[in-house]
Amino acid sequence: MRYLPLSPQDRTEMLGVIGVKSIDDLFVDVPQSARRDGLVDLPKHMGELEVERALSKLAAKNTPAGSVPFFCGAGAYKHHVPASVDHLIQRSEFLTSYTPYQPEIAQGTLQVLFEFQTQVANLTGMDVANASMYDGSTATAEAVLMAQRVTRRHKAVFSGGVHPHYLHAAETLAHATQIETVALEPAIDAEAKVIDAIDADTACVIVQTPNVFGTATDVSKIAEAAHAAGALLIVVVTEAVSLGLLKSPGAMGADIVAAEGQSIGVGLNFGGPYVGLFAAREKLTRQMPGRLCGETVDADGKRGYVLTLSTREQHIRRDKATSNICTNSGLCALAWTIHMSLMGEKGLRRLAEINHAQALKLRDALKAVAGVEVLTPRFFNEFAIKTRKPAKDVVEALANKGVLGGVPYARLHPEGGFEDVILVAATETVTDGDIQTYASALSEVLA
Amino acid sequence: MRYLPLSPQDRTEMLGVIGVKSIDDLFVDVPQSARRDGLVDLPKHMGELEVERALSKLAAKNTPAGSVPFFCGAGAYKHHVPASVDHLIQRSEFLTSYTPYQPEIAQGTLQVLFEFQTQVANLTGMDVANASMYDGSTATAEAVLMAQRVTRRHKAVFSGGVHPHYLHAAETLAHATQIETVALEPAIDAEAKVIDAIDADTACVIVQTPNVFGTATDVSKIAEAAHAAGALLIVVVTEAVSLGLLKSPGAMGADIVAAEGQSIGVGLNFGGPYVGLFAAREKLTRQMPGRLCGETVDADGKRGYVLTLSTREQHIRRDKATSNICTNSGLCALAWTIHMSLMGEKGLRRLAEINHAQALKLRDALKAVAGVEVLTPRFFNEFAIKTRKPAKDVVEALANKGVLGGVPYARLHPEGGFEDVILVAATETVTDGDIQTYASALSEVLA
Amino acid sequence: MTTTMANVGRPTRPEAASENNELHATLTGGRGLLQDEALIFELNAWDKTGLDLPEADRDASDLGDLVRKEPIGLPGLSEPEALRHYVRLSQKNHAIDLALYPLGSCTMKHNPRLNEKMARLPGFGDVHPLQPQSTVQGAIELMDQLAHWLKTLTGMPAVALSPKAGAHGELCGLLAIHAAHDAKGDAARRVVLVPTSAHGTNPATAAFVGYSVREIAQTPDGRVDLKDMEAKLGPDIAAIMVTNPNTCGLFERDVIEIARLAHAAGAYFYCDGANFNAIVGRVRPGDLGVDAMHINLHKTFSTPHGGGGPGAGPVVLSQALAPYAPVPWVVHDKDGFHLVEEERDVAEKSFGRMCAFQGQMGMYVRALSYMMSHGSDGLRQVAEDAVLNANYIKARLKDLMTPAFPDGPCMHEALFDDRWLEGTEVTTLDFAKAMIDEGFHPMTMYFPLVVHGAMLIEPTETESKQELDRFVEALRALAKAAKAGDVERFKGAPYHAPLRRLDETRAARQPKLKWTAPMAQAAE
Amino acid sequence: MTTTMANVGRPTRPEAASENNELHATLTGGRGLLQDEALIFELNAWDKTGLDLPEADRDASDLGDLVRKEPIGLPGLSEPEALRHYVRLSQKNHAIDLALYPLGSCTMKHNPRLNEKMARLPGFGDVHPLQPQSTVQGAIELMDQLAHWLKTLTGMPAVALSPKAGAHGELCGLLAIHAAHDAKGDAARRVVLVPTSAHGTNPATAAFVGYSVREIAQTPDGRVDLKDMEAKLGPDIAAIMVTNPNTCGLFERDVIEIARLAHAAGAYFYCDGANFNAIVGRVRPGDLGVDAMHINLHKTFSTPHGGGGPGAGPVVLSQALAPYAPVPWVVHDKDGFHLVEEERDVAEKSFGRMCAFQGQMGMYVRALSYMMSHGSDGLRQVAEDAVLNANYIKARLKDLMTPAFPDGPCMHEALFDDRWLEGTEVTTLDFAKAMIDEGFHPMTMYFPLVVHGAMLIEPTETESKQELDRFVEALRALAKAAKAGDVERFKGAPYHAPLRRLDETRAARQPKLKWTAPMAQAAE
Ligand SMILES: Cc1ncc(COP(=O)(O)O)c(C=O)c1O
Ligand SMILES: Cc1ncc(COP(=O)(O)O)c(C=O)c1O
Repeated sequence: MRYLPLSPQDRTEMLGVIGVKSIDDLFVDVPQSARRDGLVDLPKHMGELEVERALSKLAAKNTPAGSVPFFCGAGAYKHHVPASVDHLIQRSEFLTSYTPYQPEIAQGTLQVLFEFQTQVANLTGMDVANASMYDGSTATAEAVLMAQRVTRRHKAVFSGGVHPHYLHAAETLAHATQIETVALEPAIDAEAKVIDAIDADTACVIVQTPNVFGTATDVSKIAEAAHAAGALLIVVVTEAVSLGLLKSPGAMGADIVAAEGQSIGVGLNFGGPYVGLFAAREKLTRQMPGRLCGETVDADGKRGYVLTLSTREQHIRRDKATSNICTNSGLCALAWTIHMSLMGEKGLRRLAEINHAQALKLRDALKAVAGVEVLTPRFFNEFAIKTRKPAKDVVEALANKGVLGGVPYARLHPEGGFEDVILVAATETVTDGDIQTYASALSEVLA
Repeated sequence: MRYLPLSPQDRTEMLGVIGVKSIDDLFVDVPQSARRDGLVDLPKHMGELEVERALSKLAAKNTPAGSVPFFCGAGAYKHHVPASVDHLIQRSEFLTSYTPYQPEIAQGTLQVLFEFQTQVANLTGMDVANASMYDGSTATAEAVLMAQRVTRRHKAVFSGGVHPHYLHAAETLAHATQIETVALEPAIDAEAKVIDAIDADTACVIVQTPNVFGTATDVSKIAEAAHAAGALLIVVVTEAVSLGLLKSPGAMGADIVAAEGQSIGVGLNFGGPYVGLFAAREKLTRQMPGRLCGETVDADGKRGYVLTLSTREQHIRRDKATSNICTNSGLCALAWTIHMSLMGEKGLRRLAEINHAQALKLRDALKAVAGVEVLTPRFFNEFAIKTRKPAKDVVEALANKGVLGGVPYARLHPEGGFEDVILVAATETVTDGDIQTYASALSEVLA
Repeated sequence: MTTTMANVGRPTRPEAASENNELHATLTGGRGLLQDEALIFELNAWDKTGLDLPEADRDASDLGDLVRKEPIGLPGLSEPEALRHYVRLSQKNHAIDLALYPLGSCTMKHNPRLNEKMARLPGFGDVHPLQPQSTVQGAIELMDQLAHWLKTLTGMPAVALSPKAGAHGELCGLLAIHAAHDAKGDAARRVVLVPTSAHGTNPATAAFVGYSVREIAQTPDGRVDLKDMEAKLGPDIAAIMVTNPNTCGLFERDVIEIARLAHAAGAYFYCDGANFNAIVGRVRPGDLGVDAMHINLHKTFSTPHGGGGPGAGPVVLSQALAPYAPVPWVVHDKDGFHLVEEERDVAEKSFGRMCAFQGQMGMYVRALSYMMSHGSDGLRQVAEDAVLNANYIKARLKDLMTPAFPDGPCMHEALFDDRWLEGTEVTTLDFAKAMIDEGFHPMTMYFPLVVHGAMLIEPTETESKQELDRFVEALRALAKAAKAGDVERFKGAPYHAPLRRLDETRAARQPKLKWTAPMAQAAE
Repeated sequence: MTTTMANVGRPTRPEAASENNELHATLTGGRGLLQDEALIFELNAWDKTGLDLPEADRDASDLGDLVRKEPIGLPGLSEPEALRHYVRLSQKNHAIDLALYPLGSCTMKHNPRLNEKMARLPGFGDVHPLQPQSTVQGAIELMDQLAHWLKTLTGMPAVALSPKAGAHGELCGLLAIHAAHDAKGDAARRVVLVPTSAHGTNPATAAFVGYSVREIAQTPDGRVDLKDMEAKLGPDIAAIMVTNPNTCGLFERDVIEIARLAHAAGAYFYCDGANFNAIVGRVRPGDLGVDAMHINLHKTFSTPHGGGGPGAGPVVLSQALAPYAPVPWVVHDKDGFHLVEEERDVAEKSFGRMCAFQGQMGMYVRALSYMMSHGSDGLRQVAEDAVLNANYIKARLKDLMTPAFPDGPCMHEALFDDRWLEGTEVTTLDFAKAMIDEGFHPMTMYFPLVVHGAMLIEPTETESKQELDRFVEALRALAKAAKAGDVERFKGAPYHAPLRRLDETRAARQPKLKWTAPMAQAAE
């Protein structure tokens, strides 16, 4: 077996050194009834070529985003990632290292994390950021639990503009932890209704901008209202590129930012792995979940980095920890940091402007299609349209025409109404030609 | 521009340090008439996404070998290369380093070359091998020139089984250097006629096994005859995998081996880059072309490697050098060495057996097709067939049916006759299903 | 053919070899190939970018004052600068690809490169989680195949694929247990029993879902104390969480009895499956009475750890818990493969959703590629070689170091305590740092908590005997040096790493968690 | 925002930092992350393999005694072992991705990763050179596009793409010249004129095709001595080979006159275009009277050097030489793109074939990707920044070191001689080895031959000002140390590299060019 270095002769010698007769002697602690002599009922080992054939066959049954005019978003976005990003994250020293527990031989990973934390903090306009969460949705759920710890209150108010999967994941966890979740009605401008729902029991208010319908909002007023009520404002961002163009959550008064970083450096991957960004005000630092990397010096006085404030974490504090997270999304954070380092502020702004411009053009093109109503007035790179046929059928029909035309809102939230609403996104990977193709395909489908 | 680190401000500062006003002041030595003010008439710079789109479009117009039943050989073979090979050769330290002129900081490349030379020497059954040539064809041409230097004779006898491109490349060079080339008639068993062509003026005899028609031969008798006449025997191998199954050239008396290494570690690449293997008897070492890596010790007595015997080379000997070669095929040699290290003797033999077995099955399947005659009796993984329609048309018709069915011999050697001969190869990447597909497609084409 | 140390390129005279270095500190602080490297924020790249993007052909005036005006603080590097920056940094890391990485409990095994290639096929890497399911039939089928392998290997009837790591899997398992008790109207069960030796995520997860944690004692031979457990089981116990093989590297001999007792008391048996590598292909947790178990695909099934993640933590479930599994999951009918994404119909009892979308597809591809490559025969061999390697290390070190549980075989990891260091002034930490100088990553230290100064060594099956011997020789040499009183070698270690020992106290006392401009620094 | 050396991670006290190392030679010879590594032949892997291949289902009995019986001597490593072996080795290399690599004449510029990705598209990387041309239209079109860029940039009417490196391109150019003289029946021209400063491949190539070589003198300001050249031109001269910009890093001011004189004497002007990087987009060799010039795609157009190759050396040709270009080449008509592979019809005057197939397709893709990325504007900027960087280095070092040609600007490389080392006992070689300790690759040394103890520094355009400054500071510090008599720093250097100075004499005196089993060694 190509991944197993021991030769039969090695095995024999080693059993001799151990002083046992056979490998079975090392498994004596397994109860008799659970010992299996034969092989489990699965295929035997295969060569690379065979595995590659089998998996390529499966892969070929899928339609890659890059192979068609592509307009899906709803929390995962198709962006161009520079080739050097994927090249660098595959370096053995990054790919095959563990969480940097031994800082003397992990400065590579640690310095990257320090850069990542700084970039995330600066991008979100917050004081501190951690070294990544699994993804945006779990980051959001953790933010809610953190707000509960900080405020010692037990109610979380979700704007109707929060991505339904995020809401659902947070509700699932909240249910067990006795947090009451108030989920406001979904609406294009759902944020308008949030302030009224805040009361003295509210631990936190969760708003998303741009929201799931694409609406970009200034949440400063909500922040004020939340703070006035002694609650925290959690701002969710599912499209990190939007922060290149839009005001930062920090500037609008957020206490915690939970964001999906996938847009930067990470591919679509059918949903994962992604990278959760988690940032907060400085005074909340010690209530944050996840790893934190900090600067220090070595015995010779040279600058270096270590994982720090680990008394928050499960391996030290066990059932008193701020979170149970251990493995996070390190390599995706690396990809994020490299992509961001290549873009810089200048590139990110430009990228965001292009995304916005393509979305405006897409809006104009779709607006002109009979049977389409554009619902979202102010958006970044995604908006909602209403079609005169059911969204699910429209999207399926478009797929048959070779256009991946967006995500039916009802797929995210089947009971929410909106059966005729499609979320459509345009990024820099969408060409003007793609937009024309979409518009004509949609006219045909709706005809 | 993403590849240019200087900022406009850097440029201004630097001009100041240099003490000139503008960049034009640094180009004053260019004659006035040749100074161009404007840009050349080519497109302006493009982003990654745009370049990727344009080149992917071109790539999409080609039919990759891996996408269809594939039977082309004739000096370039489709083999499966383990994923780790391409991963490793892309490591910055290998990919972006130069020829290892500074051994203290090039031991990575140097130790690889030492391993490569050892593997090549052992595989070919020769005493010494160099650190690679451009490819098999140029290695062959160099071998002929080397034989001229060694024997001080000026006639080279080429078997009719030598790949016509190899012959042609050697003739081209020989023409200028006053070497008389005798090209024997192409024939399935061309080697049988070689001995008669050797005379007292013969510097070298060039035979290929398996030859271009696939015929595998024992060349020991030719070696004896050559040696008896004071000539050198150059053995050419275009399919390195064959050496896993067949007797080595060294064991059959070769003085020089010139081989194409592409089959191991290197992809098809539409013809290049490939990697030339060059091996010889020890006594000829100082007449060899190309780089040689040798073992030595450092100032602390530790083992290490250096480029050596460079008094043969152009940078030292200039017009007295054994060759003009400078850049060789280093990274392909690395790929070759890694792939070979993964295979080892055990894997290589097995691989060769599979190739042979697939070719036998292919032969049986094609033999059964009406209008096909199999010409090659003893072969490794490639053989010649005669079809009742012109080979060129047959191959084209097969391509239209989605089968890349081999190489018309006449494409290599238009004046050689054999308009109805196709060279067909089968490697481990050919499935039994592919063979069936080929046979039925061929029946249809020849019907 | 055997290798003599003298001719394999290692320095024949290490003392001599480094004698000269001391005399020649460099002028710029350079150290040959080891490049020091500033932060990206210190490279004067505020006004640059490493992307060539065209100008947008529509402006953003429609967004009015939503548009950001102030600078963000993000430098942009040209590609050559970025490449160099991250390549230099990478060289300051240890990695599996460099040498043995014996972090106990972490299963740092070889990560096959085929898996990386497969995960990058556009059909897997470039598909959107919410494309019409008709356009991702192969991706859903792959999830189904992975599920089949996991269920077959564990002998369990169901699996929830979506958890994003081991700890997330624990969360999933406990939420399923929570839901199952809820469904029975059994709200009184608020406690989870966890052995003291458990990984930190076990108690943390239990607390995270609102359970309180009670510890179970351990027997002198490193297993769950059945008596103690039985005494603590009662109508308030929701679940027991037991790791098997446990974190001492031992198989819980009484695991079937443990399960029986838990079930008899109305509790569920959550098994931490982080150590599944030791038994894969030889023992099926389903045969042991387990109700839920997470599998770290990034341990047993070789998806890369990536400097901290991502991972994936699918959870296999018993018949009792299966109905509560989180959405989405895969069903298969004559029309093809479908994702069940809603909590209704077949999923009406589902406890909810762990995260957006379908989980760690990139890891699914890698894990399946790994499983298919090994097959049923290879996977069994994995467990055997992992256990063999650990026992070999234990056997070769037991005369110099003190195994925590000397009697009987260990499983995939060998646990030592620090009794053998008594009186040497050298601590477990010091010893670990000296290993760095010899070229190895330290083992897991001070875990599990039940053993004093614990050193937990997990070699995995992907180490050759030669590398094991090299490792053992280094540890033996160090152990002898410690006992011989060569204290400075340990206290000051590491000497040969990119940095010397780091001041962790300072980092925690005055946390500096991001770069700030020197001006701002000065003002602090 | 500026960076102070104190806070960028470089040791603040280099002397102090390494003081401790000396005391602690390791026990096993380990040196932290730097792993020593045996040869694959020493890893006991004779009976192993890292491939899982099924058994062949037909035997090879039909091959009779052609089948090899004896062992070959090829070890096989499992993938984990192989990965580790080559990763460890890689870390002993310097590389562009690690730091400035100022090898003059070699143009060690950044290799964009996009190019690597493009070359691996299956439509380029996985197509066979002899597939029906109808199935590789995009590949042939790419060659045509590359040809268009090269012709436009050089202002030349034709290009032969197939030469596999610069030297092979020289061969191609001289063979074309040979054929052109042949066609005129001019067999008397048996000599090629080459300046003494020329790269070794120039005279070697001339000799390789049977010409004898006569040297041209150089003027005190580092250019071709026109007088000397004119005197040597005559009916026996087939060609002159002149490098421009030349190997002293200077533009041949009189290049147009050089061409005129050569042509007037019936000779052709072969221009070595290895240094095209200095003028791309600003000067077209076609405007200078060149007849043939190779372009190293692995220099100017950034295809990676790969530790020695592969490269590609397309040759642009004047109208006079174009008909003699080697096959194959690309033509385009209404039916698409075609490879002309035979020496008949349009190619009847072709001098033949340089190699099997079409040349270095993998490099064509990379080079075109590079060109399209830069565009006409970016390429011009390339030349300007390359020249700017070289002049900056020259300006910043000229007070301490002696520029070989102090007057006027240099082009893309700065040439120093060793006059400034006189009396220091330090040689150019010593100085170079000390650069290694400071973290840099040495410059090209002792070339060109016309300058004593030459140091030829080519930074390329892909270096940042920061890296240039770091480099300059290191050289300045070393230069001062040399002048201050700190000889041991140089004589014993490098101290901090993976190995100390290697014994090259020993290697050449008793060549050991392959591994042999210790037994055999002993018997030697
Ligand atoms: C025994 C044990 N349980 C649980 C975990 C947590 O797994 P993860 O890091 O994937 O969240 C680990 C990981 O280190 C572990 O070793
Ligand atoms: C001036 C000059 N000419 C020719 C060559 C030869 O080119 P190649 O190495 O590609 O064969 C070189 C390469 O170093 C060179 O610098």
